[in-house]
Amino acid sequence: MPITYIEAIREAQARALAEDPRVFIYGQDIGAFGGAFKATKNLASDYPGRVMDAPISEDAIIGLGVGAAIEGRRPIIEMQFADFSTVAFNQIVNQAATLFWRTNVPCPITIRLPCGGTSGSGPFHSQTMESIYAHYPGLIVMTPATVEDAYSMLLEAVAIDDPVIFCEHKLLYYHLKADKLPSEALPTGKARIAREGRDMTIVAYSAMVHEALLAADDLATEGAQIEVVDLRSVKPLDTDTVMASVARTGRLLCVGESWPWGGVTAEVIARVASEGFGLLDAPPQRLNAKDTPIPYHPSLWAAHRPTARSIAAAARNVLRK
Amino acid sequence: MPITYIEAIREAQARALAEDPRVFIYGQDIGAFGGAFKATKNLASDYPGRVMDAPISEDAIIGLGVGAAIEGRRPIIEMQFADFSTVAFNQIVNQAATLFWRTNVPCPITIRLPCGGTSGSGPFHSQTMESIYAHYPGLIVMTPATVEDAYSMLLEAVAIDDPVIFCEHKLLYYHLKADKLPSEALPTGKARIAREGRDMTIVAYSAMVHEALLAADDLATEGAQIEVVDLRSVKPLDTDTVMASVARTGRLLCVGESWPWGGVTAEVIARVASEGFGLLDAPPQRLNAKDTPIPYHPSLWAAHRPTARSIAAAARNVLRK
Amino acid sequence: MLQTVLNHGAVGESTFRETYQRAYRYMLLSRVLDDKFASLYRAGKIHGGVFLGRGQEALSVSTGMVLRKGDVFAPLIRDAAGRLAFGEPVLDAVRTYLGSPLGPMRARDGNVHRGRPKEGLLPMISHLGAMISVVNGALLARRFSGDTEAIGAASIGDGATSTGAVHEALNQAAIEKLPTIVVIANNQYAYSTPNERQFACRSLADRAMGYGIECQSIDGTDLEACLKALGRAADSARAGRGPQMIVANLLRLCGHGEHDDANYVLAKHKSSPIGRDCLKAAEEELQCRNWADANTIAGWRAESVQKVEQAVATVQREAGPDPFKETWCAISSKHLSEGMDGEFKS
Amino acid sequence: MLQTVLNHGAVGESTFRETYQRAYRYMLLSRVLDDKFASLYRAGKIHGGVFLGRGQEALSVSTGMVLRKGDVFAPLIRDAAGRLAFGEPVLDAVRTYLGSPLGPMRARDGNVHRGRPKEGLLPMISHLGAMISVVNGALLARRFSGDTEAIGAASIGDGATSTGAVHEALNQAAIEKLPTIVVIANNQYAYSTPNERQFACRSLADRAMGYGIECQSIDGTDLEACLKALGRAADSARAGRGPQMIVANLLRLCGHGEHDDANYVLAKHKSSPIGRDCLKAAEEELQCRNWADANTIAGWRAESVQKVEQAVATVQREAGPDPFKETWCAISSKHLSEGMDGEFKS
Ligand SMILES: Cc1ncc(C[n+]2csc(CCOP(=O)(O)OP(=O)(O)O)c2C)c(N)n1
Ligand SMILES: Cc1ncc(C[n+]2csc(CCOP(=O)(O)OP(=O)(O)O)c2C)c(N)n1
Ligand SMILES: [Mg+2]
Ligand SMILES: [Mg+2]
Repeated sequence: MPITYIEAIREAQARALAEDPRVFIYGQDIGAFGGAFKATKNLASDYPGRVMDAPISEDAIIGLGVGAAIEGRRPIIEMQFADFSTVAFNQIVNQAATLFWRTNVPCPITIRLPCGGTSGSGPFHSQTMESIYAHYPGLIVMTPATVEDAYSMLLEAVAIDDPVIFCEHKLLYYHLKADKLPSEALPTGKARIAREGRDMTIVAYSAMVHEALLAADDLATEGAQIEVVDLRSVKPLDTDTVMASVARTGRLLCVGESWPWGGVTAEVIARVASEGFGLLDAPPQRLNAKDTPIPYHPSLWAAHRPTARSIAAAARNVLRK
Repeated sequence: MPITYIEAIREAQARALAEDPRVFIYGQDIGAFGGAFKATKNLASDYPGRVMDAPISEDAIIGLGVGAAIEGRRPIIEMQFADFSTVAFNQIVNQAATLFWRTNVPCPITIRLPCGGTSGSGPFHSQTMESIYAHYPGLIVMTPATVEDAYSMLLEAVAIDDPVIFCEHKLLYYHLKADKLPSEALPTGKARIAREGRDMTIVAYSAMVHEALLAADDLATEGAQIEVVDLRSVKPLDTDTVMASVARTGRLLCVGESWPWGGVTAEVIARVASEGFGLLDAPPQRLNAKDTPIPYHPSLWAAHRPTARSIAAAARNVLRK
Repeated sequence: MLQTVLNHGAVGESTFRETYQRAYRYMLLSRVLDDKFASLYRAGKIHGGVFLGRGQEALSVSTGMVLRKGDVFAPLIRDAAGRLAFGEPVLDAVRTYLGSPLGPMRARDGNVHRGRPKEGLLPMISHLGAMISVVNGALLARRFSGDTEAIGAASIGDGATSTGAVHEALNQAAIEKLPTIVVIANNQYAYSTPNERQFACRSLADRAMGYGIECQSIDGTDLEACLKALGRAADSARAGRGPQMIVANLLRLCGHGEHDDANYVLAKHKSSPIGRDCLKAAEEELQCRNWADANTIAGWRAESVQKVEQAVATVQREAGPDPFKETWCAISSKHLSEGMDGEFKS
Repeated sequence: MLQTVLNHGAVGESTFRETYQRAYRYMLLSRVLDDKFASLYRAGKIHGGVFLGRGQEALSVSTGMVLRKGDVFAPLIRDAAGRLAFGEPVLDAVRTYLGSPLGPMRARDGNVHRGRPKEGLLPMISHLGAMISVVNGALLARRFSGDTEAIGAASIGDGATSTGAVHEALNQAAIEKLPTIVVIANNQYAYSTPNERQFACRSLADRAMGYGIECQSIDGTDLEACLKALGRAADSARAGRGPQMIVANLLRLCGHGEHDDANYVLAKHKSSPIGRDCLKAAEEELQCRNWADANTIAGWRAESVQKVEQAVATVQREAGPDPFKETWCAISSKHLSEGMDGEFKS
């Protein structure tokens, strides 16, 4: 029977708890309640004492995780929403991210961030923060777009000796399904060709991969073959795969759900422009969310973030040039 | 007699207090003590009750500023170091930055961030954060490079009805001098041609403008005429002036002191690549600090940040292509 | 429009009987309003979550009642009653929940994230604890303007007391001796998390001494106790005695949000005194004091239902927001805005 | 190398006289070390700031003394004495201040930002209050491993108590009943800011009740009082009585840093009992108890001077870091690193 994106995350955590006694999970309402999104359903009873409810103290939640990581534990922290990691910001970027470089002691903490817009969630329950965390040295930032990646990359995250910001997309939680859990996966840091095409490259990640694929279907009916690259992790960012795709297509559109100033799309285009300038037959373009907080009303929300339609429109521009 | 960058900041605050009864200043040790860098020297005695020492509570410091701004005051907040704004992060990006868009009530708060590396300051007293704050909708981010801009832009910041992140560079505080305070200035959002040249454009801001100018002097001895653009503010970012310069020179190097992933240099190059692709005769390049925390030891620190020498080297590469 | 509804005056300005009656009627109106939102939610007519104040109306209304026009109020997610008492129009609530562009948040923000800063009603951001220092700032501004009358109030829950923001703001208010009332509704749970996983002190009231501020502990299901405690707090704040803390014991008689069946709430709480419905209790009180008979109350209820239904009918006729008319500009200084969309056409 | 110096055992394991003597000798050594750093600073031999523990040695050393090998310690900027007592080699301090690549921070971080996480000595980040929850996590990990012996301690100042981080961490420790000691050195000022602008409670000890934890208030200039209070706290923590708070009254007998002349420190403090030099006081105590005479103490001082001078001489012969040998990689998973410099050559 099919498994959803959120179930995959739950299964990955169950497996991590089962296979590695160093793993524990800490976050708000994740114990008996199973978490706001049920990502830890039954884990507290299956692994007594290792799935702990936290107070509403995000700063101390991350601080505790770092202390445990120093001692060799493998904490998985669930932020109830990515948006609330702003009150844990200092512990993430200045404590967890700097520990290894300063002391040579690794900090294997995994911080799960339920990210991204869902209709009606508004300015403070819809944010994606990959563009913020990826700016900081010492962090790895994963942005899985598929059920399979949600599962295998979360297991990878727990295995990695460095702090990992694991950006889960809430819009994919219940709708996105796979037939079964993967037995193998690409290594962290490798992007994936989600769809092959020779006319242009659309680089995307997380939920935007699916919007890009829909746009590609749409454009296919107009005779354009679009290649869609799923970055999978934005730091490290697989420049090679992106460059190789642009080398084939000569055209690039980069799509992200975060805000337009800076961030993933700027980084991708800057890398291609500086390292693959000669590969480009047309100016590389980008599409992001609009430069305002994320609106509450569904019709505003739908216009705020990139969608299959706006991606297709942007892609047509790139193809025309 | 000459006036320094920090004195200009002090004078701008004195003038703001004198001319606008709505202005007050709040921050740690800024009262009788005059601030860690003496940016508020004598202001507490000159303007009794309007220059207030704050507890070590950055979150509440910004929150208080926002509340006062709602009521029509013009708070100037001094963070003791930009690095410590991470514990006020939520109030800055989610409270101050969202207020106008959500409620149509402006939030005229100025947040002064002593930024940037100085030798021996280490990972937590050297950070520049313009690349983080500029990502957020609702904020204006100023990065003055000169004594004149430090003065006039700070007065602008206080006058603007929106939250302004005012990034002062500590390395310029005492060394950078001008003969007198300016009587006029470029409007906010306009970049400045700091040096004219026809062979290539170096875009920089804050302390990096001076490193870029030194590099340009150096390259002039090799016969290359380098144009240096001082962005002055990174949000808004004056794409037009940058584009016009690149139109003249055909070559672009963008230099920033913040970390390499994302940020100002990525944003500038992404804009030029997507909107001014045809203007470029060579791949645009970027130079940032290295992707680690900022080192304590002077010799490591000097190698971590871009300098006149590394900028000149990067520029030679661009010229060769 | 807000003005007309505002300024009910503090306890004592009118007889306590009238105050109690008015308080009850706001509680009733807020309950009816909450029930309406719940049914709209079940009918799939509301985008996102719905958060009710069921069981907390007595405490909430008392906060709203003791505040006057010109005061500052930062309500939280269970404050429909207090908002109404402070003067928030029913239409503001309905328009914000239904995403009408005519509402104070213009469909940009929703449900409980609403307010009118210029009327002293601060719209919460979601991050718990973040509003208390904002109230501090508003009160400091009043002090700068020579306004010695205004006070402020902020609501938080037991869970929010664990945030660093609340600690910093309470300490800040105490240092500046600001006239603010921090009202802690201890409804035993933070979402699903019980007090035992939230703090280890005997009572949250034990925190007040650590800030050097005054505190009262009350039964949050007893309207009279709430009105009197808030009244005392307001008087003390206005008298310049600095920040006031209230810790009210009660129980959330609903899910965290309407999506939550709250099956984690222990029976022992439900059957304990804090488990009683403060609205019913106030109703019984009104009757046995002969301050209102069953008919009067039925009439009040009918009035409330009519008010709410009318507001909902009005808003349901209002057009939704038009994304193409939206300026997509997050700053008021339009000339400094960087273009209208994610592509930065410049 | 750290091991050998570690594990002095808690008060009571040896006679109090020996404990007091040992404590005094660490205080003396730290004072000599601090003085050396101050003179190196004045000579322009140190990059960045220098932060001393002058006047706080009695409290600091007591914290270090009651901790054992296997315990966790997060010292702050005025803890040279406590660090030495806990087992930090003089060389670690000197190498970190002088930026030697052979030091534990390898010239990447400096001055008081030093430690050895794997030895239980946590290197502070500058953000005040941030280390307490890290100690909580380390102790939780010990609990997971079935280690019921280990305790932890974290130092903070009066100013740091205003941070949200401290509140969250104290509350977290109380909820989990972790064996941690939070030692608050109230030296009357945070940089230039006096207590009156930092908090409004009568004593910071009044905060303990709000977390449901035990607390002792002590004279931070009295070595015996400090040793005994910390000893009691350590015993209580080891006995499973949960977090322990200590509030010590004392005065910073130096500037905030060596750049600061501290002219803002009021005479009333300097002339008050808390203004006395705890090192001199302990020295007098030793003599009038006949636990050490002037010669012995002079010998100890000479020994300390020799230790410190030797360490400085050694480190000054060590080569500085080579930026070209630096890998510039902030993560341990080298294969996931994004290239070595700001240009991302890939
Ligand atoms: C800083 C922060 N962390 C987490 C959340 C998610 N959240 C929203 S309400 C809530 C529970 C609040 O409990 P309490 O403060 O007791 O208020 P109640 O809901 O019981 O009225 C949580 C955890 C949040 N809004 N802000
Ligand atoms: C979050 C944060 N804000 C500001 C600072 C800057 N700062 C460093 S030390 C200090 C004063 C600390 O005072 P206190 O806690 O009393 O310790 P003391 O220096 O008196 O020992 C300040 C404000 C900081 N390090 N961290
Ligand atoms: Mg609650
Ligand atoms: Mg102090």
